[in-house]
Amino acid sequence: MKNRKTIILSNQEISPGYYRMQILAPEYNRLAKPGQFVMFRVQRSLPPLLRRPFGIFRTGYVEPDCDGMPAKEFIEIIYKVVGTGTGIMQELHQGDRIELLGPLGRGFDLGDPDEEKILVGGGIGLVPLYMLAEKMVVNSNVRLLMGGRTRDDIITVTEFERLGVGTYVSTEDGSLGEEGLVTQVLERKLDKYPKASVYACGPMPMIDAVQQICSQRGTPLQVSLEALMACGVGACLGCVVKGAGHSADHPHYLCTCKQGPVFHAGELDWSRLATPDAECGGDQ
Amino acid sequence: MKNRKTIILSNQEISPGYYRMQILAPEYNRLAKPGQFVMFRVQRSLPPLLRRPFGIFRTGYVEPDCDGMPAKEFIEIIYKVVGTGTGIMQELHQGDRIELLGPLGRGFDLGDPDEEKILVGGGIGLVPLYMLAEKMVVNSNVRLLMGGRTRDDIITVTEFERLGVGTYVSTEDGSLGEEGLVTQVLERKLDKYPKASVYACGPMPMIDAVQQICSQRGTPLQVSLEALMACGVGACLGCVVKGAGHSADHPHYLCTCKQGPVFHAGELDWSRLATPDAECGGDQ
Amino acid sequence: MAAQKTKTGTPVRPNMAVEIAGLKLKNPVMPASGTFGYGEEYAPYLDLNRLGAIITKGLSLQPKAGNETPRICETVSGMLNAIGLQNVGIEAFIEDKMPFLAQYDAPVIVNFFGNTRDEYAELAARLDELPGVAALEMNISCPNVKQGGIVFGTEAGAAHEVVALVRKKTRKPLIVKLTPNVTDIQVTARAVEDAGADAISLINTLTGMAVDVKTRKPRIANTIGGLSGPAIRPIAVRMVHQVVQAVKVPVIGIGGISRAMDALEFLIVGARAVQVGTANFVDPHAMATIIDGLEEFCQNEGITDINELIGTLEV
Amino acid sequence: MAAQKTKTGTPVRPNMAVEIAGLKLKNPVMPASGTFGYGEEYAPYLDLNRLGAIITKGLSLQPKAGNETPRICETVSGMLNAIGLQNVGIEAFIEDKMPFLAQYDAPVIVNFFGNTRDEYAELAARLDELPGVAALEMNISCPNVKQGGIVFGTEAGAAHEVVALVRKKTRKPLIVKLTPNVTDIQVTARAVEDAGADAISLINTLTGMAVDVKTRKPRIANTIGGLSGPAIRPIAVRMVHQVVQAVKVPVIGIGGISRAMDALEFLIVGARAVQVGTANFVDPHAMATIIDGLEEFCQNEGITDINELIGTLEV
Ligand SMILES: Cc1cc2nc3c(=O)[nH]c(=O)nc-3n(C[C@H](O)[C@H](O)[C@H](O)COP(=O)(O)OP(=O)(O)OC[C@H]3O[C@@H](n4cnc5c(N)ncnc54)[C@H](O)[C@@H]3O)c2cc1C
Ligand SMILES: Cc1cc2nc3c(=O)[nH]c(=O)nc-3n(C[C@H](O)[C@H](O)[C@H](O)COP(=O)(O)OP(=O)(O)OC[C@H]3O[C@@H](n4cnc5c(N)ncnc54)[C@H](O)[C@@H]3O)c2cc1C
Ligand SMILES: Cc1cc2nc3c(=O)[nH]c(=O)nc-3n(C[C@H](O)[C@H](O)[C@H](O)COP(=O)(O)O)c2cc1C
Ligand SMILES: Cc1cc2nc3c(=O)[nH]c(=O)nc-3n(C[C@H](O)[C@H](O)[C@H](O)COP(=O)(O)O)c2cc1C
Ligand code: FES
Ligand code: FES
Repeated sequence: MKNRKTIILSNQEISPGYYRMQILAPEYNRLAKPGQFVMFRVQRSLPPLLRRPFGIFRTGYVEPDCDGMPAKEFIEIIYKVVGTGTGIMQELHQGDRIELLGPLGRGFDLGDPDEEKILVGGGIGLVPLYMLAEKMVVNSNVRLLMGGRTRDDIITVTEFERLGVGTYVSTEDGSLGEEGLVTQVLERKLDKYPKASVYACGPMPMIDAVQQICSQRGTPLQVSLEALMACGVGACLGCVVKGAGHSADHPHYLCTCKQGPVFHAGELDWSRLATPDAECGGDQ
Repeated sequence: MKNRKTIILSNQEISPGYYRMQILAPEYNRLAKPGQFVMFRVQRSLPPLLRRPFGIFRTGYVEPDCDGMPAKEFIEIIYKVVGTGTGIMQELHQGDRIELLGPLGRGFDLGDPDEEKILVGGGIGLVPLYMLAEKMVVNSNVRLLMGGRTRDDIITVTEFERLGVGTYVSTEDGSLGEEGLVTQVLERKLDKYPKASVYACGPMPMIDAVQQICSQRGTPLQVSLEALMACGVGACLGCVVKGAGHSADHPHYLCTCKQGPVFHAGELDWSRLATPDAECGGDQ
Repeated sequence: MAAQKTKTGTPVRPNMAVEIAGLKLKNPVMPASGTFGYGEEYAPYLDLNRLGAIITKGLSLQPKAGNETPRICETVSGMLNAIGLQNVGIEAFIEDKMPFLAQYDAPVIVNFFGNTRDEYAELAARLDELPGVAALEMNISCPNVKQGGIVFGTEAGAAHEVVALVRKKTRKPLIVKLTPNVTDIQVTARAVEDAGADAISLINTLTGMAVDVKTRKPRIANTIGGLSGPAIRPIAVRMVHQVVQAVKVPVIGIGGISRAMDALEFLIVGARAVQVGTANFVDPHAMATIIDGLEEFCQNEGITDINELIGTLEV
Repeated sequence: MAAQKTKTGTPVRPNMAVEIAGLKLKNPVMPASGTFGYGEEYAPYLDLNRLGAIITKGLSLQPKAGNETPRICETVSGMLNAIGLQNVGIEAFIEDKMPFLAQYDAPVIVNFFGNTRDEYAELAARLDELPGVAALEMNISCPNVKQGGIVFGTEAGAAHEVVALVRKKTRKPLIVKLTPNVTDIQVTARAVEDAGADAISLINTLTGMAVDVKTRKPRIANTIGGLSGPAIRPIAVRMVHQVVQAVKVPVIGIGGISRAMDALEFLIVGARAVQVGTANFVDPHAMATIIDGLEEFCQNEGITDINELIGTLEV
């Protein structure tokens, strides 16, 4: 966990609106665990003020510039352009200076070896699953169910295949793979592999649906959540989710940045009941 | 007078801390008068919020990209890196999109042909004198007295020479030309050419000293002033200077952006008396 | 929601006209006083006929010299100004500025102020007579020189009194412009409504200050200035939201509007129209772009009348 | 001015220590409450011993759940937050957070609040007993639930009363933190000084709001939130300037400080120390960089003691 001033090694559009950025990041090969993230800061220009969180897609090495020099460690992030920050990121080039805080948060629990593993990724939610798959394929059967709105939202699937992961693509408009929602595929797979564990990341409605499926079947589930974040380190309390057993009298909040972003489904309050609270100044 | 979205053709450091930028600017050859300026907007990034004013150094044409296409008109500005805005400007590249409002303000009065002309430029204050010299050399003797702190502050002198302007360089540290202030040189030249008119642009203390010299001798003087500007078009009243005859009871303010930036010395209140006024809200 | 289409498939142009205190505006966008001069300064860059209204620089009975320089400085995403309400005074306004403005069909709203109640009243009476003036916007962010310099608009009682007095002097639509430098904006809003304001506009600038750390001097001669620009928008949106809930008269939202998106925030919380200030300096074409953007937004969202959008905040 | 040199030519390191109400700080830089957790969150990134003091997240008697999400959103050069003062409560604070903080030699200042006068008083009495607590910072930007929810700090009488009550419960240095959402900050500053505050810190956040124009919902669940960050700095500098002139007790400046230059503005207008808030999120190392920058500035300007700089504004 460090804040590093570093540079961009490459930044390329890999599908309409999706970019893959390679960033020089010493020590990340040793430190980064599947499911962890970084807080990314575009230097110099003020907007955005706050850093933006991105999952670590993978870590790796590039050839040293000269024989005898150590190889350079990097991380890759994959991001979708959705607003101010990502809008500026897409215009960054090789050599541009940025800052990286991380690796942050609690990653995935790898689960028992030899167990069947089903990863469910929705769109950009696929990002944190790659390092997870990398670790898991060593001793488990891993299947990736990958969903998106259209074919443009299906990214890096061949890279998962190269790891030896079985991949199953579905799109809402049928433009790639099966037509429909990824949760349909999940149900079929769970019928076939009832003892599998599930690891999911994607938009909230997808996560919700996956949780319902798994809780009905008693399938172990880990989810990686998103939240608006200011600090990324547990200090601002901006990114909380309600933990299991939360009530207004016995509040139980978990920071997505610190106790997450990966949670065992059982740790969370899936009912997401509202607990309005008296406003108070200072933090307001 | 238009606001144009345009692009940068080149942006190069010409002396430590001084940059020369060429900007695509249709119609400026016809419109721009010596002494006028543009309000420059760095697009996309918010700081700076406001545009920054820069004198027009010169206008010109570049070869068309392809035979049969019209030649491209450009303007050149020369700027010194002093803060936020110019700090960002120095990192701009060919092809970067910017916005240009102009040409703005009242330029120099060319004076009578055949008269001796002495231009006095201090540091970056030399910028608006180039187009002036270009026009004047056609029918007058033009001398440029160019002052700066060190040799690094003496820019584009050879270009003036190429126009046929006699140039006289002085630096405070003697690192180039004569050691001392440009005003010493001015006094000598006025001794020699007592009927000359003077045109000055530079830091305020220099302008002040030049004004004193000229008013003692009854030498006609035009000065180009700087001021903090928000709008550049006479709307905000942020850039005012006191006109001759100004008093608290009979306020006479002139907008540097609209009635200037070039003034005949006689139009201004050189005593710069303070006229404190009750604060009032709204504009505060 | 899909945009409404005519039979031929081209989207219907939404109605953009709004009404404020009987004043019909062809769209809800107008300049904020003091950022648009007397209109003529921006005429080369913008077709003034496109504007919902034209609001002029704050006017006083006598010409006003304004403050020492420097009068402006840039701050993070904003600017401070202390122009000191320099203006030509009513006589020169009538003679030199009105004829130019009369060429346009956008209604002319004159922003005015005084340093005593009587000055406000006298000026309002003068403006009431002028046929070229469609409405008055009363700036109450001025110190009352007869009451120890306390700003009229920061004290509900003083605000009520001066507005009530002005109300008696004019039958033209009277917009009162509030200062945000108060504890409870709803209190001043109710006071001026009660005193007869036909509409309320807000916010004026927030008082602020910046220091040059090298010279250790304030960055503007007046020490304290008014903060405007994108930086203040969240404060402005909050105050407009609160005022809309406190009064029945229409509200005009002002503060940090640079884009259609920004204007929409104000309309959604309930402003009937908006004023654009500092953004004019940044982009003289800003208001035209905002008008186009609002229209486009309505079309994309299937809104046929911009009035349908006003006050649709879901809390 | 040239930097002071020792005989060997190396510049003398300036004295950076300041004193606030008997509390010795090794430098004038500390975190703003609620932006630095309980210190431990930032310990991996910053040597806490470098700080002038450590200020903790607002504390209440009972644990507090805080508000619904979303609780934060970014605005132009700032952010809105409505965390709702979520905190672990005094008991868990003593048990879980104090031992960690005890490892550092930077004095620990506990920020606290209540929703009634009695809650404030009871909590102050508890904190007074704790040897690990060097001073108290009292957040009076809270609604008084017994008085129709009016914020203590917006009403001089209420502010005076609650501070006077707390004053009786503690002999530790008592810093009172003011809300900027008032008409005249000098009035509240004098009221809390009069009630026995040893020092005054300001500003807390300005209330603001932002709207998602697509969903037409406020961008934070609480509708209204507190605006912080660089955008508010000019307002903060102005208020600190005004308070310094109104009171004799030392003042701590807060609001939009991200760089040494920003901190200097506050020191020059007369703040004895500064707090850094939102900037910690942007750069966890920000305070260390600011401390270094202040020292460098003093050296470059030939200032041997940072106290010489305080209050040197030239107007
Ligand atoms: C732990 C974590 C890991 C993430 N990993 C990735 C990733 O690998 N790739 C990727 O493309 N995105 C990822 N995100 C989401 C990413 O952080 C946001 O898309 C990004 O911050 C948007 O910034 P912006 O300035 O472009 O958008 P803004 O202009 O700030 O907002 C545009 C939209 O994005 C939403 N948004 C803004 N910030 C966040 C946020 N922190 N989390 C979720 N939504 C947000 C806003 O609500 C708004 O609807 C992750 C988020 C979290 C919390
Ligand atoms: C009519 C006119 C013509 C000009 N022509 C040139 C030119 O040809 N080349 C050139 O390098 N500069 C020129 N200037 C000055 C130039 O506008 C400023 O240097 C520039 O705006 C500084 O911007 P910044 O963001 O880098 O500095 P900031 O960060 O805003 O400030 C840094 C310093 O520059 C000063 N400054 C800021 N804005 C202005 C301004 N508008 N005028 C004067 N000083 C300012 C500030 O007071 C401060 O001391 C001209 C100014 C005017 C009014
Ligand atoms: C340079 C300047 C001059 C202003 N002059 C006046 C004025 O004369 N009368 C007035 O009521 N408001 C005046 N204002 C305030 C604006 O009308 C507006 O309320 C404020 O700037 C906030 O809007 P903005 O953020 O869009 O600029 C002035 C603002 C600026 C920046
Ligand atoms: C996320 C967040 C939480 C805050 N929590 C508190 C708090 O608990 N108590 C308090 O007195 N101020 C709180 N504040 C206000 C800050 O301490 C500070 O006064 C304000 O943010 C302005 O400083 P800045 O612009 O440097 O952030 C909080 C601010 C933020 C952004
Ligand atoms: S982002 Fe600040 S606590 Fe999680
Ligand atoms: S810069 Fe606005 S009036 Fe001159």
